[in-house]
Amino acid sequence: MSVTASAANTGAAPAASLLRRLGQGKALPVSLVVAAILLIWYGFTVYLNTPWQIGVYERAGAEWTAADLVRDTMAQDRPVLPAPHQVVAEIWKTTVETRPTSNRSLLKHAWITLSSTLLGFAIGTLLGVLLAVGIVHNRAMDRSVMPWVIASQTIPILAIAPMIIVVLNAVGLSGLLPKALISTYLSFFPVVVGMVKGFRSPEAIQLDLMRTYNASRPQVFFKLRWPAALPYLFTSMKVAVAISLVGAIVGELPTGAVAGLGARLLAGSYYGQTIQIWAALFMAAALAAILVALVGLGQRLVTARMGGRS
Amino acid sequence: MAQAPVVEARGLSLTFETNDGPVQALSNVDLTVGKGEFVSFIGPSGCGKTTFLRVVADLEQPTAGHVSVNGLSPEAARRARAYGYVFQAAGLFPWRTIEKNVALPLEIMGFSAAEQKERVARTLALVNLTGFERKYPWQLSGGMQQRASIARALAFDADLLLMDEPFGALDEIVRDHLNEQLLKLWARTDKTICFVTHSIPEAVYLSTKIVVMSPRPGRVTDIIESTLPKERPLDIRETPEFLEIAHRVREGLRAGMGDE
Amino acid sequence: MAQAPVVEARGLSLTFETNDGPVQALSNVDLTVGKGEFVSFIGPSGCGKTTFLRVVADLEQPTAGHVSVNGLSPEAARRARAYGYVFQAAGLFPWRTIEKNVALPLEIMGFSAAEQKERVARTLALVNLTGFERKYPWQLSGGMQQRASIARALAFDADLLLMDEPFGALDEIVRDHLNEQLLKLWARTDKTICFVTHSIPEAVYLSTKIVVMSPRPGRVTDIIESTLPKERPLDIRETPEFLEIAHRVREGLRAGMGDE
Amino acid sequence: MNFAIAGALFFWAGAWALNEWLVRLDPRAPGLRRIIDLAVPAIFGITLLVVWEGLVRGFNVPTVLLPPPSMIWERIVGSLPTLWADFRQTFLKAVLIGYALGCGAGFLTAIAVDRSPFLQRGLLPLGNFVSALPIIGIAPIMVMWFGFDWPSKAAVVVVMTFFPMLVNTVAGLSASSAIDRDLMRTYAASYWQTLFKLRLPAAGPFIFNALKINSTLALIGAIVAEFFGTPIVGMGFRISTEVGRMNIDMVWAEIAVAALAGSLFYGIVALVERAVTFWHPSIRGG
Amino acid sequence: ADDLTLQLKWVTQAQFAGYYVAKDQGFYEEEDLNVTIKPGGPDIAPPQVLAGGGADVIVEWMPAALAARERGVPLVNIAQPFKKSGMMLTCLKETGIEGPEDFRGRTLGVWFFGNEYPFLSWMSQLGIPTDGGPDGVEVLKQGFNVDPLLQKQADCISTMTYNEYWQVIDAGIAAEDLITFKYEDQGVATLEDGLYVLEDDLKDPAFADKMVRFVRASMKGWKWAEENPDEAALIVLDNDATGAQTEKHQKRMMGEIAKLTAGSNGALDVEDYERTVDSLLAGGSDPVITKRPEGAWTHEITDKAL
Ligand SMILES: Nc1ncnc2c1ncn2[C@@H]1O[C@H](COP(=O)(O)OP(=O)(O)OP(=O)(O)O)[C@@H](O)[C@H]1O
Ligand SMILES: Nc1ncnc2c1ncn2[C@@H]1O[C@H](COP(=O)(O)OP(=O)(O)OP(=O)(O)O)[C@@H](O)[C@H]1O
Ligand SMILES: Cc1ncc(C[n+]2csc(CCO)c2C)c(N)n1
Ligand SMILES: [Mg+2]
Ligand SMILES: [Mg+2]
Repeated sequence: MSVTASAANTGAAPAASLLRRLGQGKALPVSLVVAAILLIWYGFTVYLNTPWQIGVYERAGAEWTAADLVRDTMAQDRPVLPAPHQVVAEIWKTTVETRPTSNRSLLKHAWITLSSTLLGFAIGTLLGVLLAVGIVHNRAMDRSVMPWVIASQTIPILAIAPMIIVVLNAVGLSGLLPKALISTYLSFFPVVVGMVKGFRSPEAIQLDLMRTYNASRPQVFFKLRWPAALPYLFTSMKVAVAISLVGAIVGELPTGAVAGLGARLLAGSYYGQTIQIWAALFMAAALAAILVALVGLGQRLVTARMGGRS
Repeated sequence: MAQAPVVEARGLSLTFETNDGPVQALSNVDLTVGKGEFVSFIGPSGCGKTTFLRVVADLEQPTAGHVSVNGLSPEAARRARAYGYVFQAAGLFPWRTIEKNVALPLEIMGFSAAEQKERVARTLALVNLTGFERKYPWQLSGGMQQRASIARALAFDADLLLMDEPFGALDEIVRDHLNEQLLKLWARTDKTICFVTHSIPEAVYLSTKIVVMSPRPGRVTDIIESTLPKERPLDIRETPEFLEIAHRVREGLRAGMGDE
Repeated sequence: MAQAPVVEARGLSLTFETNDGPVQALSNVDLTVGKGEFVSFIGPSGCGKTTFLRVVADLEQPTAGHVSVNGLSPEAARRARAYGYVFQAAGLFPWRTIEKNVALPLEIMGFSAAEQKERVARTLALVNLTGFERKYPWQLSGGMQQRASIARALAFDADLLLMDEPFGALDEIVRDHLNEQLLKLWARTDKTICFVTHSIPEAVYLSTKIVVMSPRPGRVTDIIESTLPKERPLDIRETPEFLEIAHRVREGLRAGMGDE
Repeated sequence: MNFAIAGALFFWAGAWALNEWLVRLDPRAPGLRRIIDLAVPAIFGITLLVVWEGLVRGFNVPTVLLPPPSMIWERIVGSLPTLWADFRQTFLKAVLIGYALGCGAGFLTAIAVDRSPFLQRGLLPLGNFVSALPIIGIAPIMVMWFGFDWPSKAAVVVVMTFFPMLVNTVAGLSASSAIDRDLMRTYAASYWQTLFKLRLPAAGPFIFNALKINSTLALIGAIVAEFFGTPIVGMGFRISTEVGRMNIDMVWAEIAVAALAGSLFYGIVALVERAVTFWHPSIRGG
Repeated sequence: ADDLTLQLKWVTQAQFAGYYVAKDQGFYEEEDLNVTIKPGGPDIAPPQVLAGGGADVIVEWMPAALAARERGVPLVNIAQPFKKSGMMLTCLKETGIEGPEDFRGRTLGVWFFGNEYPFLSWMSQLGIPTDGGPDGVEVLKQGFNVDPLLQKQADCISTMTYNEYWQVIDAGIAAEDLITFKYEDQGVATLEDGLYVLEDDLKDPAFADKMVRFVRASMKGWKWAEENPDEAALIVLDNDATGAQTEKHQKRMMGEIAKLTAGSNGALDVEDYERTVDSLLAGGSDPVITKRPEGAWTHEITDKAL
């Protein structure tokens, strides 16, 4: 905002070049797309909330105009689809206007979810890479483990999550770790799939070269397979971090749904408080976007360090 | 025979299975390369020169026949790091700078950091790439990439060098320079060199023995022992003796092509 | 001047920005290639030959100076599909068979299926690859891959050919054969050809004009017009006239190297 | 009690040794090779089941926590019609349709993002945003929008599968090498020609990664979505209902069906991958 | 103090006020108990948690508890703070439904996860099939909220007198526009929120003693909550870690809950028990339980506690 303001002061030509710079940066495209989405969203808000609103008018026997309708559809307590500004207001209220230590603070819930997401993601990535290493290096593992890793992913996690948590509690694990393990369970898979492919992506000639050096397996791994797999690693990690967040949120349900964005979503949904649901959804999505962007940043840094061209 | 042969092939054959039928790349090849020899392989494109080097390097398994390297199986020789291999394509790792690419085998073989540095500098100088240490492969021209890959193979000083058209993408002057350097290195260190080339003068200038191959299935049609002295100034290439050998090689090639 | 030049470069310079400072690849190059000329570029490895062709092909933007192709900007010429380009590395698509690789430009340019078939067969025959239509690139030897990429560039019959060391990995006999074929094609069709090579005899045998370049920053040090007739049997290479030109080229190269 | 545990562990050790021996055999005959390729995972799986049975029996784990495989098997055999009806509702309708739409949408968005640098900068960050719209948040909303039946589940699957496809396709589209792109430039190939003839084939390995990941994700998504309102049929419905009824054997019967269907689905995608990206070093054999 | 874990059936709300009050007011402490209250949720089956050792005592509905008992989790009712059932079916008047006989051909929202038993036994007593068809009812697995009714995706939905019903009202639908069928009024009420433990645990005298003290303190909590509904609601609110509950809603819920707990001193009324069992057994072809359970309840604890 302040950028545009200062541009206005500095005259037309610099303003034009600034506009061009903005066009090349992310700010302008993102805001335009966001604006487009907001417009569509408001449209749907009116459209989806209208039937209910008309019902209200009818029950009250009130006269109403189109303007009333538009205004009222955007101000319902339990809208089918809340208007963007209602969601923003809710987010503002629960982040800025609420103490972060309060149970009503969205920041607190986001933090709780984030911590198990990160823990689960870290364990999941590590586990995924280790499994991929095993699969690429050991034929027995390739043949026997991979099919079962796949099968494991078809087990609906929500179904066994309570059992996992019960079992983990029984062996004395509680708190962050059980939730994180559900994130792990979901996030290691994209990493395995991506890294198996990545570790196998070096060209035959590159592997031959290492063979002529009689390089040991660890040497082939660290000097060839690992760098060659990095593009796959980052792509997998982007997917994994997003799924981790989903896992952490899902994992909050069977742990008693006491705190975290998942608990928040559930409670909102239980009481039909759509605005609260959407606020939590946005918080979760924003977290995901930030996490994915961070992985992307890591990707750019590493690619730049590795010569920066494919 | 005082000394065991460095490379010995007996009745060597190799057939590739492909989607539309088998391709016989080598057929019944017999060859002996003695210690300290400089053997050039020459033959039409696709006749199996690369395949032969790959079998010696234990990168391809023969379907019939037998090879030994330093009296060992190719695999044992590879494990003993008996040879340095220059591939036909440069095959540099895109994420490593030139100096790091050249240092790769040194890292793997556990040379000290100081030693690595010294050797990288020395071999890069040998192939005229000083000043490009910090560049990435895609920032080099085709010929420079090829030279970097030669430096990489020379860096660790193997006794046997397998070189697959190492100088193909180089201009005459650099090529002459590298030819000289290679000959010097060979004379000084008593290395054994197997060298694939398409240039008849190059083959004659460098070799003690020239192996002429014929295409599909790859067979050895002629083996020409050079009568040139070990000491070879560049202008030896104008001597009648040189031209005579070159002529023989050319004839051998033509004969091989003829019966296709 | 009756005919507009096909390629015209004026004061052309190109500097690459790299992680450790700028690399000047071309410096103030002036050159005119007329219609129907066969121009060879020769010069030490890394002197900017490839870069020059890439600028002409609109794959690289000059940092200074001006190029035109058929009187158009390189971009317009590229869009008009004015040229065929043979890259220094084969660059075949691994998911396509050889015939499909050769057919690629034809598909893109919208040739009919029958026409594609006919052209693929013809150009593959020209480069001696008949019988390998259904193989995948990794099943071919290095020289065969290079020939496939030549076939790909010839298939669509552009008026201007930009060829970057097309025959580098080929044996003398195939090379002679392809040299002859190329000359015939050129004589028959009045194509304009820009040809990078490291072989002085090849350059002299093929060209109407030989551009000698010197290294870093790449400059044109000499332009030698050939006095050889358009009709050139292979044994023209033994004539004194031929040797005289070759000598001039060699001297030009040496001189260029000297002042580095 | 410890007899069961010891037996299971003994069996495990034996099977492990057998597998190690089998993979080392490496026979030349392709027929025998295929048999070994199938036998190894099967032996591994059987071992898992035996160890499971042994541990559950040995430690007297309550069946409401974890029933032994034998009990699950009996339940599967006894409830085939129910399992089939659930499978049809969840897999054949919600999963397959949602998967196709979600992968398709992710793919097309990636192309759009790729086609227009403007969208690349505008839409991609928002794509990341969508990536973690948590399933428990969207599932109730989808029920609200698309009703109780399978369309709302398919919609959840669409949202879940969209992002992996988007990210992988975007990464894959930049996987072609610079020289290959230059080649297409020299042909003045149009954007679409370059896309179809070069960049999509080169992106194949990445795209198939997404298709594989999504094949399991879609199933999880559809099943979990059914926890949030559904007609009284479907794998997710059955699972949550039978957990509440303490029929854990039925839960595992559904899970077994899910695992079987998911593995088959994945296997088919992997087979197609082998056929389509046969040229990639990871499949050509590196 | 003795540690003790209580697993609730649902999220923190006034439905469980007695336990939170007892904890908050120090009633448990007085009995030398250190009680941990674990909230439940849509995905938590308390009997499973109990069987897995995650809790010592659970709050569960009797139909689900008896069904679990048949499936091999030997639950025993040790106390029954809820006398009456709060379940009902709530329909929009505009659908034209006037009595249970009008259900045929309608779409009804039902909670599953073990909460469907009362509904199923009611329908089978009415002789209405629950598998769709023109003659039966179309059953939807209802999600967490009352949306299906508001969105008119269902003609009737399950509600609790203390919770979902008020959400419908809060959503702006007047009570006159609704018609409700309380399970109590239909004579198909089953016992709700009771306290259950594992049969084997009870054999341990130390455990039984712990339970005696727990039930005594909990009932004290319940009575306190009945008498001070507003304060009780605030205590519940303090314990809600999600921060999603509202004061208005919890106060009202507490008021409704008090109506259900009134009339129970904590001891199970055997008549109520028999009625529940009869209702569950009367399920026709697919009864909730197949035989009359034995040893599913005990007065041992309440006798000592009260
Ligand atoms: N991996 C492979 N699969 C199938 N066929 C192959 C394979 N590698 C090589 N061939 C075939 O084997 C024959 C010999 O190939 P090779 O690479 O040894 O030739 P070359 O003599 O090195 O040729 P060039 O001089 O062109 O490099 C060729 O016909 C080639 O098509
Ligand atoms: N993309 C790039 N980035 C940075 N530097 C580059 C790049 N491409 C080429 N160069 C540099 O430009 C110079 C000229 O390269 P060019 O490829 O034109 O050489 P060349 O004459 O074709 O050599 P060769 O005969 O070895 O192929 C070289 O010094 C090279 O390092
Ligand atoms: C999946 C699911 N199952 C059951 C209920 C209903 N429920 C369980 S306990 C209880 C007591 C009152 O709050 C109620 C109503 C639900 N809402 N969602
Ligand atoms: Mg070769
Ligand atoms: Mg070049």
